[in-house]
Amino acid sequence: MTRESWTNFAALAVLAGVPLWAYVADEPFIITLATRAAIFALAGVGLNLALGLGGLVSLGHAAFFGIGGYAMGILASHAQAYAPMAEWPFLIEGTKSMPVIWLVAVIASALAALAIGALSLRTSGVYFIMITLAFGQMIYYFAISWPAYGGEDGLSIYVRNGFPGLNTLDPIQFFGLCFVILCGVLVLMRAVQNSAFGLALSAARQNETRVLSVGMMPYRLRLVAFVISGAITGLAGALFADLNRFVSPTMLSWQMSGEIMIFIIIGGVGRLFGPVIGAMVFILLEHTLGGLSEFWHVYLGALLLGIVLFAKGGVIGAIAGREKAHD
Amino acid sequence: MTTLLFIEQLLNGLQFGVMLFLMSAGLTLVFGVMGLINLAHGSLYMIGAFAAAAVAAATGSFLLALMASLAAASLAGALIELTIIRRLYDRDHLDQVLATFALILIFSEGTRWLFGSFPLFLDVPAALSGPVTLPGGIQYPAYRLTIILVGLAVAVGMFALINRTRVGIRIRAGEADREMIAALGVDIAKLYTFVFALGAALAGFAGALVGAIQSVQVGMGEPVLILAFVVIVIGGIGSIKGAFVGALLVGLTDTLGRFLLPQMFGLILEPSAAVSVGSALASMLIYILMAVVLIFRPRGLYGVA
Amino acid sequence: MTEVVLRTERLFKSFGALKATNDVSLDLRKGEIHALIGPNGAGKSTLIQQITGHLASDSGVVELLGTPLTGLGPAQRAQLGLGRTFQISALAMEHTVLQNAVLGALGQRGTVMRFFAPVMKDKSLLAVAQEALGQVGLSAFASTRTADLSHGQRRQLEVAVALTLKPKVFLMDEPMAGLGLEGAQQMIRLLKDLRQAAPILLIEHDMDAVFALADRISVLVYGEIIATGTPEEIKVNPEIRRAYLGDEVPA
Amino acid sequence: MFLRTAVLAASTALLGAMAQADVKVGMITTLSGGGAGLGIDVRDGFMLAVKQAGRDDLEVVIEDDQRKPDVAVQLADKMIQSEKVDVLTGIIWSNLAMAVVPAATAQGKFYLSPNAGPSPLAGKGCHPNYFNVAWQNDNLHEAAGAYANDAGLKNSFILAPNYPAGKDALTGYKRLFGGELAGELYTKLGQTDYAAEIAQIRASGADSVYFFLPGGMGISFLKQYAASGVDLPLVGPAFSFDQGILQAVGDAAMGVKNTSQWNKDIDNAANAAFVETFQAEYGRLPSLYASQGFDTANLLFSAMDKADVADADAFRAALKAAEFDSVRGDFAFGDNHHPIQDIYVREVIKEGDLFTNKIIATGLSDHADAYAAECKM
Repeated sequence: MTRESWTNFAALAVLAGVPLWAYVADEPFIITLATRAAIFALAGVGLNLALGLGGLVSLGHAAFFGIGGYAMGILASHAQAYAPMAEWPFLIEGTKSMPVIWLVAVIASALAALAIGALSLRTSGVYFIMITLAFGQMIYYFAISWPAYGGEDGLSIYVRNGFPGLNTLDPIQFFGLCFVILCGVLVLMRAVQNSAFGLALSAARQNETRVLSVGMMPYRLRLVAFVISGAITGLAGALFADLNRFVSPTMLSWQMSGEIMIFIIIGGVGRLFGPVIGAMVFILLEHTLGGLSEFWHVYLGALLLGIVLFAKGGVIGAIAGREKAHD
Repeated sequence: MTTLLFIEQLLNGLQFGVMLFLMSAGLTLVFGVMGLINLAHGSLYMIGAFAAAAVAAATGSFLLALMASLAAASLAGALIELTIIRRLYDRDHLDQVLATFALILIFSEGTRWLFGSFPLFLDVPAALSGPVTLPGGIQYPAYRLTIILVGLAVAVGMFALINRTRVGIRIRAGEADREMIAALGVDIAKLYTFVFALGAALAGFAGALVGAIQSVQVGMGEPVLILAFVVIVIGGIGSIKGAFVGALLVGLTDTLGRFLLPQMFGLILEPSAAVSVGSALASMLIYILMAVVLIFRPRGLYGVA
Repeated sequence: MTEVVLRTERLFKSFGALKATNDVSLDLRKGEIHALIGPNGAGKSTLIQQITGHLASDSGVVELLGTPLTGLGPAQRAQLGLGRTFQISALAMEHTVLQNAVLGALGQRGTVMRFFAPVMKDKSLLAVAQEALGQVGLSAFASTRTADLSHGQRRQLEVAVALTLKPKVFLMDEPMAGLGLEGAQQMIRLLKDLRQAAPILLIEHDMDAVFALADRISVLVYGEIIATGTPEEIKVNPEIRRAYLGDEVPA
Repeated sequence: MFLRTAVLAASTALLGAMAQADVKVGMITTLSGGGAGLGIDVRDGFMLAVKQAGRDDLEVVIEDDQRKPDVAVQLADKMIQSEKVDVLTGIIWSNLAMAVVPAATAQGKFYLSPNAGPSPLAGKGCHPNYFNVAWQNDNLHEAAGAYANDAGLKNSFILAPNYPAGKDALTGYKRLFGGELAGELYTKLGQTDYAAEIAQIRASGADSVYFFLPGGMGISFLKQYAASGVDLPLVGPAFSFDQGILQAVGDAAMGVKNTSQWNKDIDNAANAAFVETFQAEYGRLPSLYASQGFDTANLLFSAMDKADVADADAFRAALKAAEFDSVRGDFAFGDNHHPIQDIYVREVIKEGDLFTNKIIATGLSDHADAYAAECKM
């Protein structure tokens, strides 16, 4: 095993071990924190496909995170109120079943990513950054001003949604669920990285002309990557909403997009496990720096600046060195 | 009556557009010349407003406050350019986004540290408070009219600077070819610092002008920043002319949309539904405008392919 | 007359007042190397880009084996059989040499939307890629990172990737540029072999190479073809000697 | 996030020797980012009461929610699961309250709201363990509507941001206002330029303007309104005229009528002492929010004096009785555990260099909220 694999393995072990310890020590809040880290990691893994592999600097991924969250909120609130979502042309009922919610979250955020991506990917570079940001804002303002699902107040779900065979209200069981999903998606992403699609997408990032001249359409590759990326981030959004039993437009705000990106940069851009380590470090920082000063964002900013300017590889880069080349 | 209201709204749209131009000009210039995307531009806007409010409170002079905003924002701009930004020119956009995002965190919380959490006070100078009557009997706030005129003057000044002066020639050369301009013997590092500080000064100036009729508070810059992004995407990144046209387009679209959409929906829906649908749509209107422009011109109205 | 593989008919392209290509008609026949020469700025690169679809022509037609390519983008033209190498290497620098070659094989097979099977374990793709690397003499460098290759090796890799596409024609933009004497000799040998697989439209400044390789030569000046002929014909054409070649013509 | 995990043992020097505190209070409020001023006021008001009470059976844990609902939910989980608090309080914003309160009360914790009073929690979603010490969201707006009637206003132009609290505000105003509406507008949340709206007001032929624009939005609106030359009388709820932001509005706010359940000139001993000690402690005038924080703490102490928090039924009854000296004067809880109280009309004045408010009338007496009937408990 390489040093990077060891680092990855250690990260997963810590992420799984801490809540187990907390379970034994009866510190349920630590489990909640670990769950939060796992979900943020998942959102980051989603973005990382577009950002790390595809080179698409999307500053609008909160849109998909939030859409996933709202998929959960809307379905569960209808189920909670026993009010069907639509009676015509056919009856659509709400649901409190996680698998169904996840499916809807993935489909909804994938469709949104398809629409946003189809337009945004006509451009590139700095245009792409600004346009994804602007589309994110558009959805944010829509969510705030559309009254049907709580607007700015958001939607509260009183009881966490259910998963067959599990008691999701038990923090450790819900953590387990999120952790398994994270691992599953990581396995999937590893496969995608090594697949024909991954090779071509990564080549399109490095040299668009090359990809064109071997008969592939970079636009199509990127759009597919953007859609998968949005769908994964959307799934994370649904889990995050279930963790909080609450969804609101804050999940759609552009600061959220920035934070998801921060997970990736802290961990290491383009590394499969970058967002996992990044999210863990971020949660840890929140916890410790937040305790030191009311103005901890200043320190977070300084740290981030330091990483960007002087330690480009992030945590994994520092530990494992330049095993995989990046520009 | 309706015509008068419409004209007044046009003026409002114009005023909003002119403010957006002050924000966008610096952003687009910095991108055009240095290839840098600067998320912290909104922080410079905030710095201008805070400096103006602090000086106005200390001296009571609005003119001094405006000068303070220019000085503080350009100084802050030059400072971050020298220490941080110039390390980012050769980096990819991702690094630029993250580093300037980090700067937002530092500036916002730092300002709160210095000035506290409550909004500061900055008032319109007495001479410009209250309305003036325009031909046709339109009552319009004197201060807003002044903003329009000042903004247009700055726009003319910017065009003159870019097209008529030696600095402008250098800036344009820098947009065309960085190596060439270095070969011409221009001190490129100084030029970059100058351009960045100029953009910062414009943003700070805008912050101070607007701060007098809005509230001076932490986080005031980011909403404007995002609008400025929309402006330069529409106008074409790097183009001052594009920024100007884009700013007016966004200003007018937003203002008239807020005004007209609820009324239009009022024709087909009952009043309260019309108001909420109309307002929801109005808040999305400029983004829809941006999408439409992009479909037809992916590089913006005046962008270079 | 041998079969015409690629043909351009009355191609025009202007940038503002500048006519980059002006009524260019030429053809490329089976088994030949057709060199395109001309001074800098004569429109050679514009012409290549019009053929590959990177630039839309103002008017005129490009035909591949009798089929007009009008309206098709570069990716589609590549799929139809236009294999291209670039003046400035266009390679995925972080990928290995083998990965770049596999990318070409993958493009040729047209099955890029496969998300789970590991592409570097696909035997048929690897076979195509390795064969192409073998042909250009890069087999030993298969697992080298492309960014670590020498300039000449990158040129060879460009050719190898074009080979994996099993193209109907090769369009080569200055493949000798920047190569040393030995590298150039190697490239000349390689191209001589390649023309049997598919004819080559060659843009080249290295006149020794051109006269050593080309079956026919066209001369492009100010966007217009002023002459086409065998190397011998071109050498003795007084107009060309005046207009372009001057005294540089090898005796 | 876990900003300032300040575990403040509000006790005398004897604390070290004492057994574990009897009541543990978790305060989740906004101390950083936009809107931090309100949370700081609530905290300072609350902690002033804690300090004055000098109790040794109380422990307060304070955390910053950054005005983010998800953070607030995390903190509530932490306080309930790890800190094992008995009582939660502190939330400023309705959307955060909606995210936290139902889950907390469902887990058997008491929640005392020092500021937010969203309508679902007063009506169908009311809960025996939820007590609102401030107001139901509609209250101040209703009082404004009633005041408009009293003042003989017949044709109002009303506007609020396009979000639930904004809609509640306009609904509240319309509930008691008897006149016509010259126009009704919803603006974008966080909007800072109101030129277009003011132009519509000018053209509408209204005789008065009612607006609910909290925080920076209100500051912007007031300044621009003053400069526009439209001189229709303005009415608003206290939120835009609070001590914290009034100085930032400046002259533009002078003379504006606003409605509030508290002001520093309410004439009772508790209030006089509160205003004086708050100023002495923190060097600024207390705000509406500080008064609510102060009352919340004193309500809690009154219940602690009468019942053990472990006996939930007794403690609940003690809270419901509300036997404490409110700085508002008379204070009682309705059946849905929301206040029944007087709501005053204030006018912005200048005292020396400082802008502040003075009560000019009582808008509504012993006013309860409109949702009480929907509450079944």
